[in-house]
Amino acid sequence: MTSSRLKKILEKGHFAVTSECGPPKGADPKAVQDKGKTLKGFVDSVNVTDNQTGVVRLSSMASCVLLKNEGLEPVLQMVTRDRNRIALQSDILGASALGLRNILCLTGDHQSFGNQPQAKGVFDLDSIQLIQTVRKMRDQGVILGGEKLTLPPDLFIGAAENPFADPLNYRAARLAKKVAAGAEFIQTQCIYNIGRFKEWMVEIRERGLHKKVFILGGITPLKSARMAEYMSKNVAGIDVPAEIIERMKSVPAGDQRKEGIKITIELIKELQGIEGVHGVHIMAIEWEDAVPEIVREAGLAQRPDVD
Amino acid sequence: MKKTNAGKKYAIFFCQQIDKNQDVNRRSIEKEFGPQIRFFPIPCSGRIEPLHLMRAIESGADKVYVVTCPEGACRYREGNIRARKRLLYTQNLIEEIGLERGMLELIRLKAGNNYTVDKLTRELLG
Amino acid sequence: MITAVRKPMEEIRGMIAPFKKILIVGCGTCVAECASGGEKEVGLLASALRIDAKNRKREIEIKEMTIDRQCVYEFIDQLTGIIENYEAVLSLGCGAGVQALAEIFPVAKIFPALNTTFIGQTKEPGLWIENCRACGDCKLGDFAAICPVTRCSKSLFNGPCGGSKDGNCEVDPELPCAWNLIITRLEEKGELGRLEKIYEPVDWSKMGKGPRKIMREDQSI
Amino acid sequence: MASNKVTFIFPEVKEMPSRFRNALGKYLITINKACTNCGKCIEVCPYAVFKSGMKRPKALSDHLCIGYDCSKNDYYCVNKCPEKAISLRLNPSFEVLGDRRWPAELLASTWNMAASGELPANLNYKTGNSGGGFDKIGILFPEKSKKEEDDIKNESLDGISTAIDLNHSQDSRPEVTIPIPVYLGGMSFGSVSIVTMLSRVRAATNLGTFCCTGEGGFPEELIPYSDHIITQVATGLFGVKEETIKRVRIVEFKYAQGAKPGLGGHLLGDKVTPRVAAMRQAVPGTALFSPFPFHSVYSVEDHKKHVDWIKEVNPKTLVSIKVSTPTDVDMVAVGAYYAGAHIIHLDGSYGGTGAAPEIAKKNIAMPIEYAIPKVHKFLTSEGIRNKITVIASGGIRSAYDMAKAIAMGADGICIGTADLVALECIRCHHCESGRGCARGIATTDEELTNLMNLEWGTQRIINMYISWRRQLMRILKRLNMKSVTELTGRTDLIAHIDHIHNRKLNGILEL
Amino acid sequence: MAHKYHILTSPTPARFKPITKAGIIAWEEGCLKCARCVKKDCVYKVYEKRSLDSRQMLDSLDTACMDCFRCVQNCPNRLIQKSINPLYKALGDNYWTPEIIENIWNQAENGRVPVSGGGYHGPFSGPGFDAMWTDMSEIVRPTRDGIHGREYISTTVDLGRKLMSLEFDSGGKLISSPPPLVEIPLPVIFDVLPWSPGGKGINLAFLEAARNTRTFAVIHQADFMTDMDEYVPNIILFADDDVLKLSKEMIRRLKIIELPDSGNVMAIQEHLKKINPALVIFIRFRLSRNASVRAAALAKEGAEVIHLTANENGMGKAEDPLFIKDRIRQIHSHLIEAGLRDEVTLIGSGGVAMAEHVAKLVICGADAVAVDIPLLVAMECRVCRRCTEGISCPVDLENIDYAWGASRIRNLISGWHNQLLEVMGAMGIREIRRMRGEMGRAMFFEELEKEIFSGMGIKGLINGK
Repeated sequence: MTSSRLKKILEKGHFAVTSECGPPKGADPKAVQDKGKTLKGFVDSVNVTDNQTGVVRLSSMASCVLLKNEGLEPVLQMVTRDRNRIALQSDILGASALGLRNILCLTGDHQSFGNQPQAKGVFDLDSIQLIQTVRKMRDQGVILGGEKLTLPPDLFIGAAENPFADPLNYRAARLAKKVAAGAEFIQTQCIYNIGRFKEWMVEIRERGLHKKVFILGGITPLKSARMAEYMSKNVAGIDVPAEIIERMKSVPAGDQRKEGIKITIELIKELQGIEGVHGVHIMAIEWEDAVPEIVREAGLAQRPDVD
Repeated sequence: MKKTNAGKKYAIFFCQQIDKNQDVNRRSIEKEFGPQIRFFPIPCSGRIEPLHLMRAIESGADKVYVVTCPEGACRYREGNIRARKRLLYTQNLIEEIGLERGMLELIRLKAGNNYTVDKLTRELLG
Repeated sequence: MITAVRKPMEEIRGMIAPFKKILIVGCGTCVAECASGGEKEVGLLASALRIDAKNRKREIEIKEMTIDRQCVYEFIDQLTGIIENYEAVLSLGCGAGVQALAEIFPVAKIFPALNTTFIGQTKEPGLWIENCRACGDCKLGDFAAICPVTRCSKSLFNGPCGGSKDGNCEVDPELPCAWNLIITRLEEKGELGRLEKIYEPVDWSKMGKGPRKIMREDQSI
Repeated sequence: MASNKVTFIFPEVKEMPSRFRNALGKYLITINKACTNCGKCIEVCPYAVFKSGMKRPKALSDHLCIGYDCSKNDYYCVNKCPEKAISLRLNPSFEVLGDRRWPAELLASTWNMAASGELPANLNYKTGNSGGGFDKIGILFPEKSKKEEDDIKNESLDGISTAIDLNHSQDSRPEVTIPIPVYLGGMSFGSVSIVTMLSRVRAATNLGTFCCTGEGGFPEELIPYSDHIITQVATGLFGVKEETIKRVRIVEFKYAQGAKPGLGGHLLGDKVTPRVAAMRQAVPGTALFSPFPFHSVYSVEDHKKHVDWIKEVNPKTLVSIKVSTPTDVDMVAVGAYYAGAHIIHLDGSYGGTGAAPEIAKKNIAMPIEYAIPKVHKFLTSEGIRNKITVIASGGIRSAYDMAKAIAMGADGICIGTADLVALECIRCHHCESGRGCARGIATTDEELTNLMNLEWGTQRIINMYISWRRQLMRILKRLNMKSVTELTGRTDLIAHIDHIHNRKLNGILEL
Repeated sequence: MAHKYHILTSPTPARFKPITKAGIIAWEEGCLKCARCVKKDCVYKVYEKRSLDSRQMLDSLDTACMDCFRCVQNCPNRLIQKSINPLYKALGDNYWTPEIIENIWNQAENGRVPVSGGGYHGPFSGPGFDAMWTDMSEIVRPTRDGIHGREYISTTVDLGRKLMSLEFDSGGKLISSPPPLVEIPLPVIFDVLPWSPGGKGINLAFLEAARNTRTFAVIHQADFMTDMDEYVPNIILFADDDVLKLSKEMIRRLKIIELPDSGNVMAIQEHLKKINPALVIFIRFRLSRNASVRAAALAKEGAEVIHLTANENGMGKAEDPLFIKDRIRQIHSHLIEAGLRDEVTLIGSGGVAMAEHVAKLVICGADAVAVDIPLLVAMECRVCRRCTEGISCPVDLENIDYAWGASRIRNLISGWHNQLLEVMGAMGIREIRRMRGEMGRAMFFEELEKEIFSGMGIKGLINGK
């Protein structure tokens, strides 16, 4: 059985580069395969969103398998919004059986934001309970309630954390809780306010958490000034400082994408210099083709071989 | 009164604080209009409740006015604000049964004027 | 208290359309408190329906009645001898009240005039908020008496999620983030340590296997 | 002189705030949502109107607020509030309170005195609004400069006596001195609750004076206070027993009462509870009427026989004759003297506490303001004024009314209604209806009786009288008098504003 | 002895909610619905009885409330407030005060003597009837009946002319013929109204009530309708139109005819008497400065009953400055001086609003009184006088059921009768005929004020000496 490549890269101390892939709103495998082709070679793993923001898309599990078949290493995102503990545990077993080796445990965006606001949110477990559950299944070989599995799943367990959401003073504590629950790597919410992020990292280091968990800084390249403003105003938990918005506005519309990439690269370089940051997670929303350029410009195009 | 208003029935709720001599002042107009017009003097417009307004419509009023003192001038502090909120609620209700919101109208007087009920009513009825 | 809101007039009208003699029954308890089904609201609805019928040139006879509680037999019994004279009954009780009426008067045609919404609290005049989901496994003691099941949009036991902004919930920015409240209050009490524990998945089975019941031997006759 | 004999120690004033959640005052203060609970209002207000609260301060004591007059002060809360969250307005309920004789301000002042023994700020505590009698009679104070007035205000009141003697007959019976020129008038058990009755009796005891039982008998709870009780023998003879007459120092013969002159008493059936009935030897639930007049008295001789009977039963007791105020009230008073009474008690037509036909209260017999001078003058001209004590009652509401009544010719006064006001009566005039007083004063309903507690009631009445006494002493001081006995009959020191006709007055007239 | 006069009463509720003194201002927003006011504090169950009168858009709680203030004082949020009801203040006028109107309404509803606790609450005195107190007697007199006792107090009076002496022939046979007398058990008759909204119900209610209380109602000649036929024994027909239009048959059936005073009034009296010798004639005129002279002249000429009228406020013709009670005192005294008083009957009317006014007018010298407006107020009239301007009556008096109205009037008269007994009992007088003109048994404000207060405040003068 092969184990997680991402885990190996992180354990060996390499600065990891991961990216994100949003599945299509349809049954078309090509869309996933094309995205995979674009990213292949530039990133260590690709994580596939699970009906992000409550919008119905091709399933995360299926997309992961498609990517795996393209030769990439997928990270399976799993949200607790849509499945109860029976479905979740069943899917965890299924993922492992299909050869997926990474799982990112999330609660998920509220259904009211998506295209199915009438849906009943499940929220049987929360993200921390999901982490715990995967850990239990993998390490103790039992499901919730203690029943034994014939073969435990093999998954590298990740979680997300947002250093920018309220209450700020509790954010590090919350990460500690996720680590205690069993998270092995963390992807953060997209970072624009590097100052706040650094403060958070200070707290993380004070608690020694950077030694217990691999932290990947989340980055989303800005396409335009409008996007910057929109995110700042409308997306809860995202903190886009005014300077960044101004900087995007200061260039003509046609050059804003370029400027966005420039900012992204600067941020990545900053992240590399922060103690306890183990990698970067690039979330180029519906702009996956920008990833190779970013990775190249950041000087990270040479991905290590760990197999 | 305008020709178009002939035969219409009016219910006028008004805060008695606006015209201390309302009892006498409203007589001339009542004489003129007869049963077409009914006055409901209330000690404070804050006493108005949606049920009062509904009952006025139910008993045949084509138009119900609620006349309050100027905002900020209520003897009981916020009676006129209450009246406004309750009128709004009732407007929503009557709209649901297909009546015009305009059947219920709030007349908030301007501060600093001396009003008499008869003059006011004449103005309202055009 | 159980809260409710009046159904749209169109829907109520549809339900009672075939009938001429209608009894409107209010409930003097929870729904009176939340101003949706008390004596006054019964009066308003009756008034509206009468005016509406008149405008549509329909004949309709409405009787208004409000009983103390629509979910307790002793009060419902006051309708005996009255309800029979009406073709239809519009109940301004909560779902429990409507069902109780229907059970005691199985022949009567009983329709709900309210949409029952939630169990809540009168936050301030004119504002009611949900604060209990009746999960049957109260953990308020751990969470500074703020219910995460009800008041967190995602019912997180190990919150907050990453969506809280300015202390408010991302799902409804008008509402405070329950976890923000929990953390602030625990911090004030110096009990933030309570949250270090990871809460195991909730035993939702207490929320019921089918309809719930409470049996108190000491209270039963 | 009385003052030399008596070294009486008066009870202390103790704070006894309203029994109800919201005291009634002239002004109303509200604090709106803008309040940040900074506590500034609590800090600045010298009248302690505000109390701290969890969300925002509470204006719980706005009855102590001095109102718009405060706006000139630098501690005016409305201006001081940084959030402009405080608003002040006239209490709309205040205008509903009270009546012409007891206007809202007089009620609120009396509550204030009963709560703290202090005079209220900014309220008329002296007179009512009846448009005649006491309300138009002023006291003529000697002209003084402002400085002299201020000096008097601050001077000690020591050495001024408010005591009066009740036995002027020089018979062999004991001298009875009361340290204040007031005793508490008869309100029967049945018309008022046992708590009210005991509160008054205990207050009278503490104040060294007397309280009359009224005609409903002598409940045994009163026995410990027998030395301060006047037992009443009225036309119905309800609850009159030899043992009760033997027990007391003063027996009062009630011929008539001011509230219903010439009519008997009337206790409505609802108020006749088993306890009341037992006391009166009557059937519970049936209305009780006292007949009128004494069926055994048809002449002055019969009248004397009555007095003699009492004197025979109790050789130590004083006898008081309580009468109403007919056209010939002066003759009646003289008759009382010749029958052997120690005290003639004139009950004017506008007072009274129990239920009475309105036609009687308003129209029958004369107001006390006419009766006192009439009687005083006649007794003086008959040469017997100094042989009998004149007590006046019926419509005396304040310390100022008391001083005026004494100046008109009374030795002392008797009070009923003001005591009830001290107990937070609001004079709704519904003592008689249904379960009785909704405020638990004039009721026999058990639940309503429990609205009041004995300690509270006793102290409220004490507080009020302590305040009255201080006011009386201040008046005497300003009149350069050392004893209240000097004031009796000094009609030159009072004047009615409708009857001064631009005449030069003997001082400054103060209403 | 005659049968004890007793008026049957029965509770007769008002059709409209009475206007009460104090009203409750809204308490809704912010109400915690703690139910303290409803369940715990309100002794009168006011809030439970709350409902809406849609004709007046009033809450019933205002009428049930007894102003005890417990809800105001105990509301945890201080949301309940009371205020004076401006409609109450606007009732009536300076003479017909809201208090009087309220008092009449209450009696008309339940027939009871108004009783209240807590002493007198009104002004010290006032103009007119309020400047007078009646006497009481402490001991020396017979026991009284009042309403509850054993002995009988008579309120019966005779209307008509009386002979000062009887003459007999030598055989002992009566040769003088006593003029006809009409006896009424209470010195009150019902007068024509100065104004009213019209409608047959009002007159019928008066007549029905007159019959039930064994008295008479004055009816304008023009208002007499055939459906009043059965009430003829209780009608005083006021021949203010043309007395000659009256049929002989009608004159024969009537007991009393009232004539407006005029130069030839005695001639008309004679004419009528010829047709019906049993007829009693009233002569009616408005009080004025020379009323005494006119009354004496009429008495001398053989008038039987003189009906002296004042306006609604108890005042005579415009130039007359005297109030009815004072003018009648004067007429009474004048007739005594002229030696004529006991031959005629005097009836006074105008401004009589309360039971005490009946007693006071009798003490001042009237044998009986005629009442007008209170009878209308008994039927819920608000003395707004809108009817005089031709505007709708707020209590729809035009369309009353006369039986209901009669019941309300009867209740009022019963209340007045009992109050009259209270006043007479207190005075120790057992016959109202003996109370007439007993001015020594009354106290007059002007006299007392002068006697008591004018000597006060004078240096060196103590007790006016």
